[in-house]
Amino acid sequence: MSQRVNLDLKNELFLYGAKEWNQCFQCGNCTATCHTTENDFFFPRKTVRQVLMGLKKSLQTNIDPWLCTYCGDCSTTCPRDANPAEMMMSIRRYLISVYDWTGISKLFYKSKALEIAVIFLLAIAVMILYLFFTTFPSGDNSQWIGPDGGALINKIAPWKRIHFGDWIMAGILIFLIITNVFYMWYKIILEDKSIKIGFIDYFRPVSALPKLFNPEKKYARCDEKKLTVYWILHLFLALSYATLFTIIVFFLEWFQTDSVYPIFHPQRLLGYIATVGLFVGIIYFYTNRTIKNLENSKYSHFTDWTFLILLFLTTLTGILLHFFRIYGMPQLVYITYLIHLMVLVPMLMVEVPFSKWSHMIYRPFSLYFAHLKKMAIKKQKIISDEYSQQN
Amino acid sequence: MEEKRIGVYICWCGTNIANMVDVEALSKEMQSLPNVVISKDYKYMCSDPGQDIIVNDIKEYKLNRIVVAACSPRMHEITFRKALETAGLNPYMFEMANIREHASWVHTDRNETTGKARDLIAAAIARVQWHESLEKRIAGVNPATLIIGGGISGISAALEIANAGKQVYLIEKSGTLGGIAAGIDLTYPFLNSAKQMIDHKINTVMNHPMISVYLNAEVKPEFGKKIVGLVGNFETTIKSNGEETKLNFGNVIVATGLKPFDAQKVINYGYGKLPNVVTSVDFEKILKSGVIITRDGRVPKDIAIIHCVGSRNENYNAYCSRTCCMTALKYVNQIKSALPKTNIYDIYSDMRAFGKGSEELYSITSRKNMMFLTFDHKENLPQIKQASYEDPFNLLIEFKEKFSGESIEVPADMVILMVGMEAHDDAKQIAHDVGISLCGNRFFIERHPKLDPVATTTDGVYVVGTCQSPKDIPDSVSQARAAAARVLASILVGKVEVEVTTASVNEEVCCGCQTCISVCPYTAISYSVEDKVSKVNEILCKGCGTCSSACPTGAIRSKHFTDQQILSQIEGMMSASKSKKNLIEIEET
Amino acid sequence: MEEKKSTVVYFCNKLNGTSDVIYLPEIIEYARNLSGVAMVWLPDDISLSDPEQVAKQIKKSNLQRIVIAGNNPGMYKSFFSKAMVISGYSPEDVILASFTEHGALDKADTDKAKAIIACGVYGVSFESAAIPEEYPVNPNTLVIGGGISGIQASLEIASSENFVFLVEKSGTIGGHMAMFDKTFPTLDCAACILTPKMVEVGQNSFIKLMTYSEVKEVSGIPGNYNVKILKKARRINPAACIGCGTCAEKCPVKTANEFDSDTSLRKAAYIPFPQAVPNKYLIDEKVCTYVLSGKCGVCAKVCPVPGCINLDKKDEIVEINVGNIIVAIGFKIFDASKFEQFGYGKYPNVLTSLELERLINASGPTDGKIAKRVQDKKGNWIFSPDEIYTPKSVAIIHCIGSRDENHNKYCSKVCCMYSLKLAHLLKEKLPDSQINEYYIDIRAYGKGYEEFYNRIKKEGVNIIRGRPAKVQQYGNELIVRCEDIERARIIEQKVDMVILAVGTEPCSDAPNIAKMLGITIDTNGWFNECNYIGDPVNTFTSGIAIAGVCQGPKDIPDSVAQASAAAARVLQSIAKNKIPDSVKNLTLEQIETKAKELYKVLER
Amino acid sequence: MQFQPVIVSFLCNWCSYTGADLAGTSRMKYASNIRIIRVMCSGRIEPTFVLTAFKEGADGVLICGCHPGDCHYHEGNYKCLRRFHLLQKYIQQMGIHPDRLRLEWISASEGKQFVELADEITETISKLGPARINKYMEVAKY
Repeated sequence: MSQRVNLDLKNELFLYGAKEWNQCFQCGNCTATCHTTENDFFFPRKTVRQVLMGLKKSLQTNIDPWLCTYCGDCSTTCPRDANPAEMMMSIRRYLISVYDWTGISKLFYKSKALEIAVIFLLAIAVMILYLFFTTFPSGDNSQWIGPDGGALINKIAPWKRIHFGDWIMAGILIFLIITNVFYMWYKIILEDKSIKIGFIDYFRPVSALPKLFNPEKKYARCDEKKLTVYWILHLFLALSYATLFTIIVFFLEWFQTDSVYPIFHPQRLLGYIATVGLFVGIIYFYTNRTIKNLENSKYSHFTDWTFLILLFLTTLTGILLHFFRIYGMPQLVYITYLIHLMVLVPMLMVEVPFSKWSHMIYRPFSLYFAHLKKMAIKKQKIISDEYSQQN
Repeated sequence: MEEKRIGVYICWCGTNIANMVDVEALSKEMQSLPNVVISKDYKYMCSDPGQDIIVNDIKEYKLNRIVVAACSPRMHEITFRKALETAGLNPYMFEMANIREHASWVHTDRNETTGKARDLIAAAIARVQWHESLEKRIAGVNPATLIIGGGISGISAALEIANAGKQVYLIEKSGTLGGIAAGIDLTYPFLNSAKQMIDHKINTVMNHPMISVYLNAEVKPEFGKKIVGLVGNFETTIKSNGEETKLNFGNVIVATGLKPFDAQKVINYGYGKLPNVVTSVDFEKILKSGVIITRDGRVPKDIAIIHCVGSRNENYNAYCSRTCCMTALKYVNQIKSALPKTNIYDIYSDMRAFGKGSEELYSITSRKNMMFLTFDHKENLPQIKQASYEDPFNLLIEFKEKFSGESIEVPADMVILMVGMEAHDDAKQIAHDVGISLCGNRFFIERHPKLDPVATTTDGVYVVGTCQSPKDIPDSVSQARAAAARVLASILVGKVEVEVTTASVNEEVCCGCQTCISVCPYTAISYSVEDKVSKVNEILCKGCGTCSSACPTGAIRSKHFTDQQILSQIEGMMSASKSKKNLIEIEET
Repeated sequence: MEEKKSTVVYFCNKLNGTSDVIYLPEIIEYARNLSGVAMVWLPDDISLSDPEQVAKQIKKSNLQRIVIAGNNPGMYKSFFSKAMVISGYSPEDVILASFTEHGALDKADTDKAKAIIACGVYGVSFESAAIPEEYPVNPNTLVIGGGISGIQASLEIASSENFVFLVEKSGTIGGHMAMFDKTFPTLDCAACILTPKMVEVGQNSFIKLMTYSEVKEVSGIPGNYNVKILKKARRINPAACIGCGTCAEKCPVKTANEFDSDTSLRKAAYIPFPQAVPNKYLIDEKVCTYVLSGKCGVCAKVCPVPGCINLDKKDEIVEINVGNIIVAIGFKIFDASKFEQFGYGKYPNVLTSLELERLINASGPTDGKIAKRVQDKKGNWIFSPDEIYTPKSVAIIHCIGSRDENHNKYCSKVCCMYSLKLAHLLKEKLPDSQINEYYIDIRAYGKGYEEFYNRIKKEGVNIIRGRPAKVQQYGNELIVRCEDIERARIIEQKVDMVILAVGTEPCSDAPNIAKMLGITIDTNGWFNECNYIGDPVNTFTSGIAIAGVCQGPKDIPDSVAQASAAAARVLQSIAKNKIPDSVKNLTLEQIETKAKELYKVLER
Repeated sequence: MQFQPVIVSFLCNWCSYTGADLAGTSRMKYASNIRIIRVMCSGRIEPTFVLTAFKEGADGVLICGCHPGDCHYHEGNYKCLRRFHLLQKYIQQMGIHPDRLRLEWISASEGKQFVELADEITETISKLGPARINKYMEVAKY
């Protein structure tokens, strides 16, 4: 079935931050430069081509953008300044919006205003709930301060209630993510009629799982000199983020305590390390995006910024909250906690399923799917070879 | 016949020859050969004192033939011929023995080398015996020039010559000057107005005192060949708007131009059946009219451009037409300016943006909101068909896109076919008229594809512009001027020198078998019916001598390379070794 | 018709442009005050999205003619034609006043720009209005550059029995063409077709050949230029030299041989190549021990001709008067080492196309046998005859330094064809090896080129669409990585030799020469021609023509044609002993008045 | 003494003769048995020349022209090629070994090739020994 070409897709992608690349004259330089491209999945040229020709169907079922590590070599050597690398990112954003069945992320990507508005609304909602469920430390300070000098945070904002909120939020998020991943699976695997993947095949790559879930490893193949720092920090950031996320959502009871533990207590240690991870990471990426020294930080979509900023605020308030607690300042604890939540919740609600954050889920899965596809293709090759040998 | 007095001069060339060849011995030995009056050796024959020796000896000993044994004739033959001339001897009474490049420099054994040198000199002496004085033949040149074709090439050539104050006859088949270029709206790559450029030229031509323009003109046949005469003096009769004029001229410039490929030949594209499939020629008209609308008067929402129509494909024309790619890019820009919202699909095979500023135009164009697609210009060409009724567009192009490997369909309200260039149908006739030949693609053949792209094998006839091969305007113009340069040079000199070492027919011996005519590459030999012999046109003859070796009766002799000369050269060459050889024979027996 | 104000001038370029004249407000002012101009539109005044709207404006202020002024007015013509048609006029009344077309390039040409607009407004062509006065012509001509273009131009002029001074920088004429092995598409050897012409130049009594010389200063007016030429000391008297080569034999100094594009060595006393014209030796002052340190002088001792070699000879300045000048200084090849990813200069067997030309040339460093490049004791990379081998596979990479935003944007026009030619020659020499061509677009445009391309394909050269990204060396085999676009796969090809099809670049001294002659160069560094379409050989300075690659990349036939064309212009001026002054010397008033006259004629 | 054949060779002016000159200017060395005669075009060479050469005692004859397609006069070398084939047959009937007559294409840049050719042909002909044809002819005279 022949597809119809369509100029509008390209123009639509401009909203997702694509830059000038219509001038690509298809020399294939980018694909040849690319360190991650392999014979079954070669990009960026082929993907660029799909966009230029407006082959929506092929593009939506295309897995390649997720395999790209944005080392930027293709853009620097491109003879037509078409910077394919940034385009792969734009397509990622596009694909995120494709996988998101609710269609909300599309709206977010297309209008900055809407995204910010939603963030504010959520913040206000959080505030209302907070005021409703917590108690302001009024009156005599001593009753709000514990024996070891720390503010009794659970008296102000009992972890059970926060936790309850967390669970609701986590529930929603996990539901959205899972459904989106399923949709992604549908798009990438099912709609690709060229390959067949049996039920059992899905469990074959288990051996390869650790490899799959450490996507940064692929950076190593890229030009080390300029990117090792980058991908180490990126990994560090991602891990710290994951830790804090899990702790807060699932082990808040253990994390949010009235008694102040000694500095080497795992609770505090873990918290500190993770915080440092986040902080350093954020600062690093922030400066990158401002001074644009690396190819992969030359262009920034506004969603990139919102994510960074929200994350930064969250961390900052988190840190303040911590110190106010251990140095026993209940009122400040109350307020910072409020602000902390007012930033944290929108960030999670907006970014996790609908925006930048979600690549943390999609990328590993895409690698997993790519792995499946590769196996399938290999299998087919073998079969077809046998077939050709037979006759 | 006057007695032959030969002077032999052997050059040392410093040590170059003397090292390997016993020069003194040779010069003594040569003294003994028949007819050798004087034999000398000197350090540098080529140097001025060396030449003086020759000049003086000629005067002193009344020498009438000279042999110099030195370096390659390709280096110094002309030098020594000049020396002979200064001494008042005919330059062709001279022969050179190459004992440097062919002897002293390439051999290691002194005796052998000397022996070889002896043979070569002896050969030269034997040959020079039979040399005869040849006179340079000069033909006057008529300062007028005939230019066939009033396209951009013809006009440029005409202006170039006429501005030098020389008469030009410009004959044009149609009723107006300007040819294809006059039908163009803008020129690539800088999108300048073709009209403003060409109108100025046409006006100048029409009002030029030195140019007489004949419109609706054709050359009238006159005993078979339409343009008779030889380089420097041609004549013909032309018929223009009914009346006949007789013209005399010294040079001919052929600038008959091109004809666009007939797109109907490519069935896939349905040109002629589908109203909204137009050729680039039609589209230029549309552009000039100012409004781009389909045949049914709608503003096209999608326009597709297909390249290489009739070019680069063995079924039509194997060659590339050179201009289509850039013209297409030009169209894209013009359409975008007139209809900013229209979608444009440019379907090409290789984007040939090679001229100055062309690649730049390509990248400017590609920054516009349009789509480049690639197809295979050889097999399974795109298929254009009427779109179904409910479709919002008029035509549908289906083909396999080369870069993505996808089979795709392209919507279009209008399809522009970039038709290639072809030689005119009457190219063969014209070639016959002016006595030049066609190549396989029915374009005119130039004398040398690299070093002489405007001259033809017939002296005084030049081919310029798209009748020689597909070209864009700048290339045509510079070619036209190149031809003008040749013409002007010959006019300025006022005479053309004609090859001296030509062939000539001994009419007593000629049996009229006409073998020579069949082998001559320059149609220089013709058969005269009345005296039943072949006659050589010494102005066309280049003296290759093929005819004389083909002649069964030996009637044709090619001057300065006569059988006698070469045979005696062989004998002379062998004389020495022959005697030596006989000795061996005797020893053996 | 003076009083009827019916013309509008639209300035198509944005006002915040950089170097272009039009952005000077005074020109806009000038246009506004021109008689017949009703109004002036600037880019911001009207939107180019909707012709209807513009048509309304045209009707409203009953305009009848639109003049589009700017650097690329053609880009906007169709839009205004449409507008005119809608408002009921003919598209013919849209007139382009292109500054670039007529050479108003920078602030200096402000008056010219004004004149161009004036001509547009009066509806007369610039050429017909700008008619400068004429000077008598000195029949002698100077040709700068002894490549094929220079040779051709000289011969054309000399054939009319007028004197030509042919000035060549190096020790011999012949230029790049002499270095080539064969020429596409006819595959006849460059030497066979070039050397006869070179000899002709050497022997023609109307050509004064000045090799190893440079033009230093040019002054005067069209038709009578005074030229100072620096004759560098050859240190071997060409009149006396007999070309025996003893000096070279004995000379102790070795240096890279630029004729073999530095892949072999020559002596300090040398002859550029066996068929050089003049076929005389000279001494390379840059390396000669005597010149540098005052010692040695062996050559002078061994020379068989007394007084032939004079190592103390000094450069001299020669002064000549000429009527016309033809510039044919040619090009230099792109420096391939700018591409780190292809490892030129790092890996010995990554060659430029020119080096390969020499390598496979029968008169090259290895007599046409394929050899490895090795490093000699002195550390220069050379092809040594005892390193002969048969590469199993060779890769030829197109578009090195051409069609590349990071290097040269333009297309070098010849690379595709010469790469195909090289592929053929390699196939001839190495029938069993695999030759791969990597290209973006094959540009086989000339007469017989496409046929040649098909022939090469049939010969079994794999021609792959796709631009390789890098060449890496593992052990002694090179690996070329590229995407085969048409077969949709990634290739990592093991090859023994990589050929980089380097593009052409303007000579490094082109700017100086341009300044010296008062001609202009474009953004890429090529010389500007007077009018690319109508007049591709003249420059804006009358009496100075350009020929060959120095005007823009060209193949041999085009260069030859252009050289002859340049000669035509010279002969024309000689023939009538008149040459027009440069247009740029005309004052604005002169052109204006002339334009007005013509305008009146048109009106009647 | 060891037999030294004499080889008369006809070279066309435009390619082969220039090639031979190149061999000289680049100081390549080859056997001294070749005796070169210059003609404008290989198409000029007629059977008589070859036969005379043999008659005069040449042990071999070499004809060189431009490569096919490069002929300065378009097609002279093709004409030469045709004659060559006929001539081959003819000299065999005369009792001359066909290897004694050779036709080769030498371009102006192929000095090296010319040298190799010269050595190679000299060797072959030395192997064949002296051509006695001229003796027989002299006998025939009486």
